[in-house]
Amino acid sequence: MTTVDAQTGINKVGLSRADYKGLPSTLCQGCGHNAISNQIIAAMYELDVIPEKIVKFSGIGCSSKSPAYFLNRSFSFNGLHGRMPSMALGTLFADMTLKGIGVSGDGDTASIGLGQFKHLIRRNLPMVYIVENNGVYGLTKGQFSATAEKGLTLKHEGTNLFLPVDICLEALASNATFVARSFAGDPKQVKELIKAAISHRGVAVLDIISPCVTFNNKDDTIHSYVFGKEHEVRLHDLIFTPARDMLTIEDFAEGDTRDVELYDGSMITLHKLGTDYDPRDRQAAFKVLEEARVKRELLTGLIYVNPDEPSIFDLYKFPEKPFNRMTEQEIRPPSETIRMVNEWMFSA
Amino acid sequence: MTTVDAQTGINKVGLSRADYKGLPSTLCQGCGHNAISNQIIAAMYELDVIPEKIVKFSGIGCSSKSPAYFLNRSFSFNGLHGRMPSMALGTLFADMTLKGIGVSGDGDTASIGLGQFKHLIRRNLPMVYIVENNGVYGLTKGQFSATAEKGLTLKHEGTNLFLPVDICLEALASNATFVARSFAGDPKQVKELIKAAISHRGVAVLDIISPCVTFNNKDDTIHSYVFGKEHEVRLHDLIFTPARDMLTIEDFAEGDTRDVELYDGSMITLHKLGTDYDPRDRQAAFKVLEEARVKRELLTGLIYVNPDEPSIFDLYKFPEKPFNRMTEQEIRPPSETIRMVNEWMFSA
Amino acid sequence: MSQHQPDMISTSTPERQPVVNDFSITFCTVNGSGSATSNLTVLRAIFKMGIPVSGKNIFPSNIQGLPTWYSIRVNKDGFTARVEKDDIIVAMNPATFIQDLDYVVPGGMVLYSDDIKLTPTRSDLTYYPMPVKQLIRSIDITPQLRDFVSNMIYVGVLAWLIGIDMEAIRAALEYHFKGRAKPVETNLAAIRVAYDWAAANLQENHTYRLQPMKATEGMILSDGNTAAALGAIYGGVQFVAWYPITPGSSLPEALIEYLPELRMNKETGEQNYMIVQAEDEIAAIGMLVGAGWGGLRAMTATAGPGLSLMTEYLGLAYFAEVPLVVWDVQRVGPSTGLPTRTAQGDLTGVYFMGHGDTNFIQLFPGNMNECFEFGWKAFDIAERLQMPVVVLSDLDLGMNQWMGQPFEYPDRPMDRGKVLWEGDLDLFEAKTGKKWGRYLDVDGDGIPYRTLPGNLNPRSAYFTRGTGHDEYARYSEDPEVWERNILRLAKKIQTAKSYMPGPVIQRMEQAQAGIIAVGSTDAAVQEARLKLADRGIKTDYMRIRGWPFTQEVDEFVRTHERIYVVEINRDGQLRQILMINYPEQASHFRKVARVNGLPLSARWIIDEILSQEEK
Amino acid sequence: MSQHQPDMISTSTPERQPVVNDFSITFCTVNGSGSATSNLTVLRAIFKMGIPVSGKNIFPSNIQGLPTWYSIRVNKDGFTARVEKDDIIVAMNPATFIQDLDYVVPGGMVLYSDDIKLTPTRSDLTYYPMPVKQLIRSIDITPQLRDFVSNMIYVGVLAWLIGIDMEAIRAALEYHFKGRAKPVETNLAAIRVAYDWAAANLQENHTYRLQPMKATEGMILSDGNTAAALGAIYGGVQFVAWYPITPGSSLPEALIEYLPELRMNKETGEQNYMIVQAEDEIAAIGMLVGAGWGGLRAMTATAGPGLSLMTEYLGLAYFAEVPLVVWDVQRVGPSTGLPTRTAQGDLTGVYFMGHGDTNFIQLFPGNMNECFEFGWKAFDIAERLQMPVVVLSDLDLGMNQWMGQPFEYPDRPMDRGKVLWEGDLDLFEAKTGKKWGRYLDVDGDGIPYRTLPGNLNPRSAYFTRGTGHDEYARYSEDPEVWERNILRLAKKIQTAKSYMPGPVIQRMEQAQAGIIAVGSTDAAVQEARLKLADRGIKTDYMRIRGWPFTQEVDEFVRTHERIYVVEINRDGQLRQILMINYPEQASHFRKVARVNGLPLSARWIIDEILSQEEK
Ligand SMILES: Cc1ncc(C[n+]2csc(CCOP(=O)(O)OP(=O)(O)O)c2C)c(N)n1
Ligand SMILES: Cc1ncc(C[n+]2csc(CCOP(=O)(O)OP(=O)(O)O)c2C)c(N)n1
Ligand code: SF4
Ligand code: SF4
Ligand SMILES: [Mg+2]
Ligand SMILES: [Mg+2]
Repeated sequence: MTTVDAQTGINKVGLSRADYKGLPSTLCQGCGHNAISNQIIAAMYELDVIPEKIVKFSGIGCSSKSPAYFLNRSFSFNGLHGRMPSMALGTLFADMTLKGIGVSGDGDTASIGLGQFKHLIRRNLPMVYIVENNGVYGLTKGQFSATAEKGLTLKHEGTNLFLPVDICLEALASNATFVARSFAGDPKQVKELIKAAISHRGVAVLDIISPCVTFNNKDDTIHSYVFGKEHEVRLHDLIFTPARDMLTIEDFAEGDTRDVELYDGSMITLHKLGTDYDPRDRQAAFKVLEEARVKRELLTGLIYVNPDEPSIFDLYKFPEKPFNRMTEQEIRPPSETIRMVNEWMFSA
Repeated sequence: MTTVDAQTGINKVGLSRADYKGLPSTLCQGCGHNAISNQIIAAMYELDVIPEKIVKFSGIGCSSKSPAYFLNRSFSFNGLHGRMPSMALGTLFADMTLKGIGVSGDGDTASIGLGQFKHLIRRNLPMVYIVENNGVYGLTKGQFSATAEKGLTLKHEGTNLFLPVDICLEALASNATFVARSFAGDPKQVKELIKAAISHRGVAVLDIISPCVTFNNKDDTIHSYVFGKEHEVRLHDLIFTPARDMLTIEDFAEGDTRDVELYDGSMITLHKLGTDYDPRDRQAAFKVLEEARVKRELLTGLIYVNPDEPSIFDLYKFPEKPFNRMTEQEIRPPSETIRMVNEWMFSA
Repeated sequence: MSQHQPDMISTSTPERQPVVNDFSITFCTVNGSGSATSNLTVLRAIFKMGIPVSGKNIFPSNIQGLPTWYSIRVNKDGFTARVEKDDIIVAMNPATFIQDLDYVVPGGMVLYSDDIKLTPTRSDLTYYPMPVKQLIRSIDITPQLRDFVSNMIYVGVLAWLIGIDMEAIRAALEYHFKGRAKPVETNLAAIRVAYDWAAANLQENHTYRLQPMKATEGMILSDGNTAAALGAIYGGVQFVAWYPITPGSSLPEALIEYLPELRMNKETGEQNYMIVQAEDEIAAIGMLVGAGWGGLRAMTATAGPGLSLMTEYLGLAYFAEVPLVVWDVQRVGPSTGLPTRTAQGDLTGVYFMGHGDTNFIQLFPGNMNECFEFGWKAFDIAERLQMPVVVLSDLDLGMNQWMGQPFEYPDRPMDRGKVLWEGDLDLFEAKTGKKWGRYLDVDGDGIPYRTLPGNLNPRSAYFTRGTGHDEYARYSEDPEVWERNILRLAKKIQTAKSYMPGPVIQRMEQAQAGIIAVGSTDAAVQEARLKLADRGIKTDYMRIRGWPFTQEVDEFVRTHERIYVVEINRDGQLRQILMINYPEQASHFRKVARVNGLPLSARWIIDEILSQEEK
Repeated sequence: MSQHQPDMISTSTPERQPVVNDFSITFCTVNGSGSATSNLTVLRAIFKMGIPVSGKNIFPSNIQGLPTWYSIRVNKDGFTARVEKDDIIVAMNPATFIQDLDYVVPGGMVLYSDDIKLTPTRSDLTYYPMPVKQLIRSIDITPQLRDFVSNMIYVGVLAWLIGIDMEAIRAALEYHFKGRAKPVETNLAAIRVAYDWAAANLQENHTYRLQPMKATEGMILSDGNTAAALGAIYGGVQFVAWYPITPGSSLPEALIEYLPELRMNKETGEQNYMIVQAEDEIAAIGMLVGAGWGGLRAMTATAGPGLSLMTEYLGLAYFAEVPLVVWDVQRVGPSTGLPTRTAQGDLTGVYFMGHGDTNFIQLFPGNMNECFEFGWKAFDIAERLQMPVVVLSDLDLGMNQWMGQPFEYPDRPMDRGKVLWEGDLDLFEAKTGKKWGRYLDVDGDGIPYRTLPGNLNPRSAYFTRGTGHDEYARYSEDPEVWERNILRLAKKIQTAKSYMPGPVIQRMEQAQAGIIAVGSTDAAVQEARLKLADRGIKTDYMRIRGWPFTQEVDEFVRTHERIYVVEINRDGQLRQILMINYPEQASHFRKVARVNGLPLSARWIIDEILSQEEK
């Protein structure tokens, strides 16, 4: 359901797929992160996003390098390990019409970055926050991250004895308003979720299992391709329809689907698979996560969404003009005021 | 149910209550933190704890000062803001026969310290971790902490627009093995919970609402005395019985109580109040927390316990002798070995 | 009722001339008791009388119940530095009563609450027990307010004893209570009761007297943090992220107070700034890096521990060339140190902050007016150089009240530095004949041009990182590229010199030595110089206001063989920085440094210099 | 088949003497391709032949697919520094093939894979295309292994060309594969195939030859990080907390590898140490502070960004007097910088780390053996002084293989410093006549006695804090108490001098200048000095091994008027530290500093000194 001209490959904003690309990836061949970059490219292209309206953020890690490999025409800041959220917040206030896409790793988010991650969610900053979760530190050559499965053995590190951090559960506990899990080996779902995420009012957390083929891809480990392929359980099949396409929305048999309307009028259509899961039910979300953990399933899909919760931008009244385009006249109080200020200072 | 000699006031290890005291408090009169210090003193005295077997830790804040006001005969380290957990971990490895009591504040734990707090829990270090939760930064004079209620207005800071961090929910999400909430205005419960906590195998998190009478004690705010008194809902009444006293355990009407046996054989007896709450059920714990939040109740009691999960000390094999008493002979490999080591180095 | 403890000391006050407008009073109280209002009222009333005055609060790191001292120095010549002895003490705290007496000059006066039943240890002082409880009972107030208002008793007694003008007191109270009549009247009533009691019961003692002057006419009274916040508002601050810490907090709290007044559209309620209380200092500085990169004027205020936490992010800001402003309101370190006491101990720490080769631009405001001025100027410098700027204030300057000239509106337009918007990219290429590159130094000053997120020109975007990059912001590990870039960053420091505020230099004829200082020690140094001159030691004085040092600094250093570097730290940090910058003159610098939590006194500086001069 | 691209260059090799045991080879590959095994095999085989050799890996900050260079220098005189040109390159990476040729000396040799179809640009080199694919096909291995083993082809060809001993190669492989026959034989087979092919098809060219020596007899080969880990194990390390970061990681990873071997009870499986991979560097250093306070020998290893994050906690450790050891394996900063390249850029950052007056004890190992030695010694110093010790190694030293003498067992018993257990408290009081106080300086050396948690003596407990405290560990804001304490901490630095390793000084007769350096530049400086002497410039050389400086350092500085300070950073950080420590001699020091990610070459040092000598 895209608006791309089939002949020219040009989308509604006049751009071709190439306009959404990045530099050639320097990640390992087969790395899950590359698959995700490709879906970001596809999603933005199909959604007719103007690349200049996106700002990319990342921490440090193989995953955090990946913003270099998509959306060359967007500004990007590859910051510090674990501290991307704060940086993103500052930048997005510079121009509140921009949308942020943050890419992080499991080490970056769940080890060093857990505090910032959770405080970002608490502030509900409108941005997409992708965790490319491989259970391992790729860039420093294969140490355990905090999402590594208990019992995992790695070459130089021995065996991990601790329970993993569950990114989705953490997000939920912090009152996240959009929480999804996906799998780099399930590109279609990744793409639809990214589309939905970018249309969400606040922070959208995507925990995407993204195998590290070099350091953590043994078939029986939960972050591997083979495990994912074998154990993925989709909560639903999901299709995103942007607000402007609402007329063309496909028809599904009544009762088969569940719709979630996002704040901007766009729609996520969920095709039931098995039970009728309502992603607006926070308690249910806690429950399915716990159950999946016990069953050692890779549960994917939109786990929780609250489309209406105000974002941090909604909590204040701001002018329409981006802050970073304000002139001296707008931000320096006029000279008359200095007299008044001096009077405030108990002037004698 | 204590073993203190009623006449002399001397407990089983030959100490009087005074031996458990600290310096006079320099906190404000009426501060909830003082009430908690008193219950720590009482619990340790009644449990016949040898004060030298306790090490106290804290971060920075009014709350974090309080270790100075109890257990003068225990070592104590008042460290850095938000970073007490790491320090405690290092120290407790120095002598694994010691038990740690950490005192933190809501700013210390939920704002700056969220990451360390959660990683401490993940490691299940055997210690009591008390959050003296007043929703505010006391020591820096009344700014919002991350547990401040949404809508709270403070003198210099305006109104808090963000949802609070729920310490108990965070602990649960991190797979904590002992999670309780209490109220400084409910000293008996505080004391019993502290007793149980100190007997727990791993980390025991106590989130104690502890009003700041100077900066956040308006009657209608959730961290105030009045609110607590009016809205406290106990999950159960609870009594702790140390292992050695098991013979003297009181008899309760069958069906009225639920017992939880801790790893060391001691027992927590829960008297039902209303529903029969099972603190070993993690899903139930998520649920009651969520319900209490919605109802704006101050839910107190033992929210979750898993008495059997191994602590970090149980995951390795350590000698019995404390590390910090090991001699040179024990920790420096013998001189013969150097030859072998050099051979490992491709010696030519 | 007499002003002496009847049974212990001689009643004969030594005959002497009244001391007019030149003495010091310390109020010894416990914190959390509401004494701050009384003390400030005295300070402001004296200021209102036209007499130069300064006040310093020596307070504990807790909230309630520990000893606190508030010292007011009245000085007709305008000396505002701390003095080591008091002429008058108002001793309200039994816990410190006996020690407090030690700090009174012989012949000094002691006002105290008559429920302190201790026996004074000194017979050379005049004692004035005050029946605080009794007097307060005679006033019609609610019991809750009683404790607070009781502090007004000593204001009244003091007013009578040294001659504080009642109208000036009223003005001070009206200011304090923002004109609300009720508290003004209640407090005034207490003061009057005490005043009348004093008039009726105490013997006149003209040892210390206030006499109205006109020396403060047109001046204002402010703490440095408020001044800095206001300056920043005139600097167009757009983004503030902070984490509470003493003595930094009151700066962002002043922003919270004044930004809505000065920068919110009264009609629409729209604000063109954002203030975030971050979860810690790493997050605060991270937000600034994001905002500064995004093109906002971004600032924070912090103190030692917070600054240390910012180390990693500040390194990124330096290297990725992100403008932002950090106010470090210094307190005593290392570590948590003495959180409520003043120092100048972060100079070398900031200079060399972080791993790798960094240098941070530093500004050193020396008084409340410079706090205001650097409040806006820091942004100009940061944006011009695309670098973080650290402003080193301190607790004494930041949290105490200082007299000063009225704040001056910025004397120049904002310098937003080299920013290219959509259309500018073509102009850039036309003008330079080069494709724009984020790190391309076309002007030869080390400073490249930057674009900002939101720029819709498809050629404007670039990739920012903390790793090696070439002129076009492309990732690079090439040795030459690295070296070229890092040397360009060093060149920016050279360029910076022409944007830095120069030193303030005061000379004496035939000066035999120099003095260098920064920041809040100015008052003490000024006083010391005059008194040293009286003792025959003439000095030239340079107060440095920033690093990198300007040419005037070079010149001063070169032309003085013996330079005393006065500062509040253990290791002589400013001296160390000077030695590094002037190796040829490194042996010129002499250390006059100490740190004990208190502002330096002129007395100590004089003694130090005298003893070194003798060598 | 010939060794030249037939149609492009003259086949006449310039006549010259064979160069024996004095040349440099660079392997140009892509990372993640398994070339590391081949390169190390060559290095080790040459070492096994008794010939002095060194190897340096110049690798990218990613995991797979980017250019990597591994340079081996063979030098009969034992010079191990980096050289700027190669005699031989093994060019396996088409992406860099053309540039790589630029780095070959005239007349040099180029081995390359014949599937690189590029046309070489230089005609003064001898080319050896190798039919890698074809040869590998002739060996019986699984397709998965094929890529890895193909790198052995160039080992075989090179072996034939320069004369690497086959037995030495086998020894190297056996070491690498820990004796596992399968991979040894597979790899050897590939090497043999290539060797035989070369023998059959290539023309003999004796330009560069290896000749067995006995120069490495009894020596070992190790990287500095492994050496440091082993040294720490002999230092009795008990607690390790770390967070992965290049180039620090391999140090704790060596601890993970070797601690179980050396410090686990084989029968019971009990370990008397603990290693924690922390959630970040703040947690890692926090754990060390806890452990060090608890009486454990605690250490971490990190690099720039991690070190910056440790700033606040290190300030606490300094102030609360907690012993611990931090290995900072330096890489290029500021910020993320060049994570896989070497530098010495954290010297001033560490010296002045954090807010307030701090000074951190620094150790500078200059070679792999000193990594081992400081591995244990750092604990003695830290515990003796009750202070953190920062050991500044670097990527070149830490991650590259270096020849050295065998590790020496510690020559002295452990120094656990002043610790009092249960019974000691009475002895203390009997001996000193004073009640024990945690911060009481009874010995006059600034170092107090400490007790440890677990001590059951009821008088042993004390309260530790980062705030002001008196001799008895009681909270204090008293100005005198603060000053006394902070000056005592400064005294510890004086005391430290007698526990620090002195410098290594090498003199020449009639030296006209001095050279000072630290750490891994030693090899380049040594070589430069000899060559400078040949050009008539005689130098004395002092390699400093720690700060605070010992008396020998004072002496050297005082007795040399012109001292070149050689270091790998932009700002001349060691020189800055020297200037601060020796203001009287500050003008003696000349800057010989650069940073571009590469180890310094002797060539560059010579040129720098020559050009300054000429001035
Ligand atoms: C403060 C700091 N500490 C450590 C590092 C080293 N480091 C670089 S990437 C990384 C881990 C990345 O892991 P993850 O976020 O899971 O990303 P992945 O490489 O697996 O995609 C670490 C520890 C760093 N850059 N900064
Ligand atoms: C790194 C750092 N930042 C800021 C501070 C200042 N500070 C001291 S206590 C405190 C907040 C304490 O709040 P909380 O933990 O809730 O304790 P409370 O005083 O309310 O008991 C802060 C921000 C500090 N000491 N260190
Ligand atoms: S190391 Fe792992 S995470 Fe990194 S690029 Fe390779 S496969 Fe991806
Ligand atoms: S300020 Fe609040 S938290 Fe601090 S001591 Fe007073 S009442 Fe307690
Ligand atoms: Mg990862
Ligand atoms: Mg609090």
